[in-house]
Amino acid sequence: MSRLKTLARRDAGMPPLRGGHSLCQGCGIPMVVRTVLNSIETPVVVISATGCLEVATTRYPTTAWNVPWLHVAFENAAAAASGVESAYRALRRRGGLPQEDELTIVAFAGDGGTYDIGLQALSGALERGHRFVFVCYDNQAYMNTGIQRSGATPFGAATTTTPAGAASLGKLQQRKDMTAIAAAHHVPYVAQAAAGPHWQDLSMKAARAAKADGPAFLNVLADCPLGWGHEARLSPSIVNGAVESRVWPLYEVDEGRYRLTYRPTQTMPVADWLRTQKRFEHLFRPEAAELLEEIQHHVDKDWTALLARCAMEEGDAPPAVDQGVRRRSVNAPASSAAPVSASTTATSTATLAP
Amino acid sequence: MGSLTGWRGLAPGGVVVRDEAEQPHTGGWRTGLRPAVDLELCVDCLLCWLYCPDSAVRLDGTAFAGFDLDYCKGCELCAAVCPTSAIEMVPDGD
Amino acid sequence: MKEIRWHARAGQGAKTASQLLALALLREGKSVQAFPEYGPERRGSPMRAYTRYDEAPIRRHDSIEEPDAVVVLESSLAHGPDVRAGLRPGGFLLVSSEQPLPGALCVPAVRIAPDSVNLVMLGALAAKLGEPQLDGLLAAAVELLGRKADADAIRAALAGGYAAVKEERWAA
Amino acid sequence: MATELAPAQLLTGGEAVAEAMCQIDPDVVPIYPITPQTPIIQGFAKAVADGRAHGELIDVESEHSAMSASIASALAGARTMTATSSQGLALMAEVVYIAASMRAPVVMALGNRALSGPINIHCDHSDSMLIRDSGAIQLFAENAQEAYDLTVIAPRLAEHPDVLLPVLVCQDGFTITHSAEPVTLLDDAEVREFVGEYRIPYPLLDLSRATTQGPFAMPDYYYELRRQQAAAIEGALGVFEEIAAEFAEVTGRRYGSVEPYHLDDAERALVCLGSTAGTAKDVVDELRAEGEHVGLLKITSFRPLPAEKIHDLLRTTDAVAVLDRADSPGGEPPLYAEVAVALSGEAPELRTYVYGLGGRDLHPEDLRQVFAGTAPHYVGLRNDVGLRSEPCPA
Repeated sequence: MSRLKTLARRDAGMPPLRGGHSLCQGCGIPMVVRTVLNSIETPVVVISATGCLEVATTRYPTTAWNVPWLHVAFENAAAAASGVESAYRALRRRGGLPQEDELTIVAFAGDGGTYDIGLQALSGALERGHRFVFVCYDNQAYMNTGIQRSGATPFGAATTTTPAGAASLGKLQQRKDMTAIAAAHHVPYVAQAAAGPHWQDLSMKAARAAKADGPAFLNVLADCPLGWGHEARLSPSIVNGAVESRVWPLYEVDEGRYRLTYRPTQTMPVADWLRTQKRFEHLFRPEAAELLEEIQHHVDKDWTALLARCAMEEGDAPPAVDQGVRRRSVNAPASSAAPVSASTTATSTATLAP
Repeated sequence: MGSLTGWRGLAPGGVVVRDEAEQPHTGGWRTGLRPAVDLELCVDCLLCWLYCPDSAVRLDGTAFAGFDLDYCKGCELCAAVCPTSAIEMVPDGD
Repeated sequence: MKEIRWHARAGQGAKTASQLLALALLREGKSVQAFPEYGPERRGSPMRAYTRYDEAPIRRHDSIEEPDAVVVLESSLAHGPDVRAGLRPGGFLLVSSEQPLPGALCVPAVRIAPDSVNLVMLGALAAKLGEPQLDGLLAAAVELLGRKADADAIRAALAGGYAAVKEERWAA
Repeated sequence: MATELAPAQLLTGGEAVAEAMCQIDPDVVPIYPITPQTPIIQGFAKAVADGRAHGELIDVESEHSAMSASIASALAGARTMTATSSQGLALMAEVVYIAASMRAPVVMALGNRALSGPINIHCDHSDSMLIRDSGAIQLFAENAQEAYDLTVIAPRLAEHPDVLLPVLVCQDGFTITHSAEPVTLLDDAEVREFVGEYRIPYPLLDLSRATTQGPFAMPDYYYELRRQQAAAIEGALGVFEEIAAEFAEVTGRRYGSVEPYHLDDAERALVCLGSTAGTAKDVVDELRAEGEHVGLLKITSFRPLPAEKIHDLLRTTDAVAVLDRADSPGGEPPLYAEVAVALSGEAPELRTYVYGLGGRDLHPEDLRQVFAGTAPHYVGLRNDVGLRSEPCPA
């Protein structure tokens, strides 16, 4: 638990994101935001894309942000971060900053502001090499506007623009692999993480991202109880189910080197995860049986491809998590199957809904 | 709208200065249940603090120090993640 | 006010020549304007550039339709009707050509300086106009092109064109 | 304290503005290429490469990002400049509105160019008019000298504590951006001294006072914030005149929100923006030499529009012809509409002319026809016989 105490100490009664906002009861986003920001040792400046996080935390004249925070529009969080980072570098060079502190610039955007409308600005900022951390809180649809399909919406999910009906089984296209797209920019650090029980993995990745000498991208699965259709109190287990079923593998691409950071101990059938959320309920109609198979097939295929990128064989354990210096060596020797003790503890408390 | 500020009194560009901004209470969102803790069972694991979407778990250093009911929306996540079942939801007002 | 129109292929230096003329005249106290005509054309396509100068400050910003002189940097362009379009009565047409062309003053610029036809024709134009002074033109060219070209080569081209006109050594 | 004037240099408007940017030496310059603005960013990039300018040049991936990064940088606490034209401004239009609402004092050079479609690279003012209501200040230059001077003035205006708004210095694409003319420059040190240090009230990077910038406003405050923003640009008129007066002390070159030309006894007057004013001055001189009482009102500050001055300077004329280098299909051309409102209830007969769309030339003869009242509404349009409703013959 020492890592959690560290986060609490950094929080020091002044959480970067405080209460008083109007995000939904049980929203998965604040945990991602606070865990990421508390994992960064330097002061932070936050940029938000338009989205749930932005509208719900800054209703004028109030604010839920204890840290400097900027929002310009929906599609340009990465461009705005580029501007802040350039200003920071220019002012630092000529001694024009109000204070000497080293800063970390962190941008938050939902999957719409990352995968879709924000992709061009993000790609440009990654290519230009600005030193900033871009965090996508990926809840797999446009939740702010009422659960519309996005490029991150998984195959088979019902949204308000891909509703399931007598003639439809929800979204019938695969989601984009945004993490791979970011990695294809050959930036120093890219990682896929999740809210919930794997918070320690997320925290470690956020700390690494902040230390990267260049752009870093974190794609963090954050559930939306309303959009996914489950009780808020089940969030930890449902996000965990995405990880355990291999729908959302946890890995990092550190200086181009892929590394699995968590490996499920047992393979959980994807259907068991889909069953926990209303957005997939139509997939359990008899006529959708083939779709379920197809989804499982895709998950298996993607998992195998990811293992290949990580140069691992099925059955290998992931290398141990290095909490300190960035690792450059090839695979560390296999250790226990569950690398993150705290996450095991948390997982045990959050059993999967039937 | 008498208590609202007129346009001449606003900072340029709608800048909100943290130290001058009010922090609206969201405790009113609760619909009958609030979290209660049995401190005998609490092991200060801080998971409730970690998960709380409303930063409504108070800490004393790194020890659990209670719930801030001005902000708690009653989502029950804290009770769900508590590894020792020290937190349970009880009727509000009790 | 005097107005000059330059015809060339994009890349032959007509824009540079139009600006050098303007710069030399500016240094002699004239008011000047030099501007090329732009389109989607790329290197090799026919293009035009303009120079306008006057004793009084130039304020107008319209294009030049009735030039006092037309300079053509390549003989293959000299046959089109657009080359003579709008040429004022009493104006002249100056063409870089090894062969004489009816109604045109032809300067064998390629023979004089094959790599700097624009400068040869600029020198020739200055001689025909009677302004600017050759020295001023040289100074302007060295100022504008000094880093890119050898001063002696610049001088040879400008002076070669200038002398050809002064001495009426037309293409024959 | 007028200093000895340096000899004029031969520079295009684009080069002159690049030179001004280099002398201002902004902290951050996000850039994206588009004709005919490109010489400006190229010139500035060269200055950075040569070590003459020291700011962070960011080659962003779109104009939308150029303005987004500019807003963020300016609000972070760094002096920020950029440049664009036409479709670039159209793409960034969303964020130009936001720049004004967030009170980001970004200075932007605009090489005015027609909007697609069809795609065209030449001058008209439809790009400026597209963001007319954004809340950004727009100053129009008549020639390269004015483009340079207004660019030096712009940071002072943008960053003035009562203004804090983006300022666009507009120059006609190609006609000014690519036309080499005599330009008298200030010394680098004079420019630096004139523009001074960059100061804004709430720099985002001030960690000692955390701010939330760009919040979400509901109906209870949106209206108030918009009114506050409008008040800032209204006040910018006076601030511009003050700064311009200070500039005149340094350079001897005077600017105002408008430039009246022979209006004192004018019976007929033209109103226009940009380079056309130069051509119009020649025509006014010619007609005056012929004994006609004509004049010109050049609008330098299109936003904020000095409506009161327009009124006072034109109300004693008999006829006013407003030249718009942009059209408003289905409505009145923008400059005409505003001049008409400024003169409502007054005597002058008003006429509206559209000209020069997509780089169509406007010659002195066209302006003579406008003064004579014989020009068609669409000046210079082929086969038009002068009636506004006349369909364009095939």
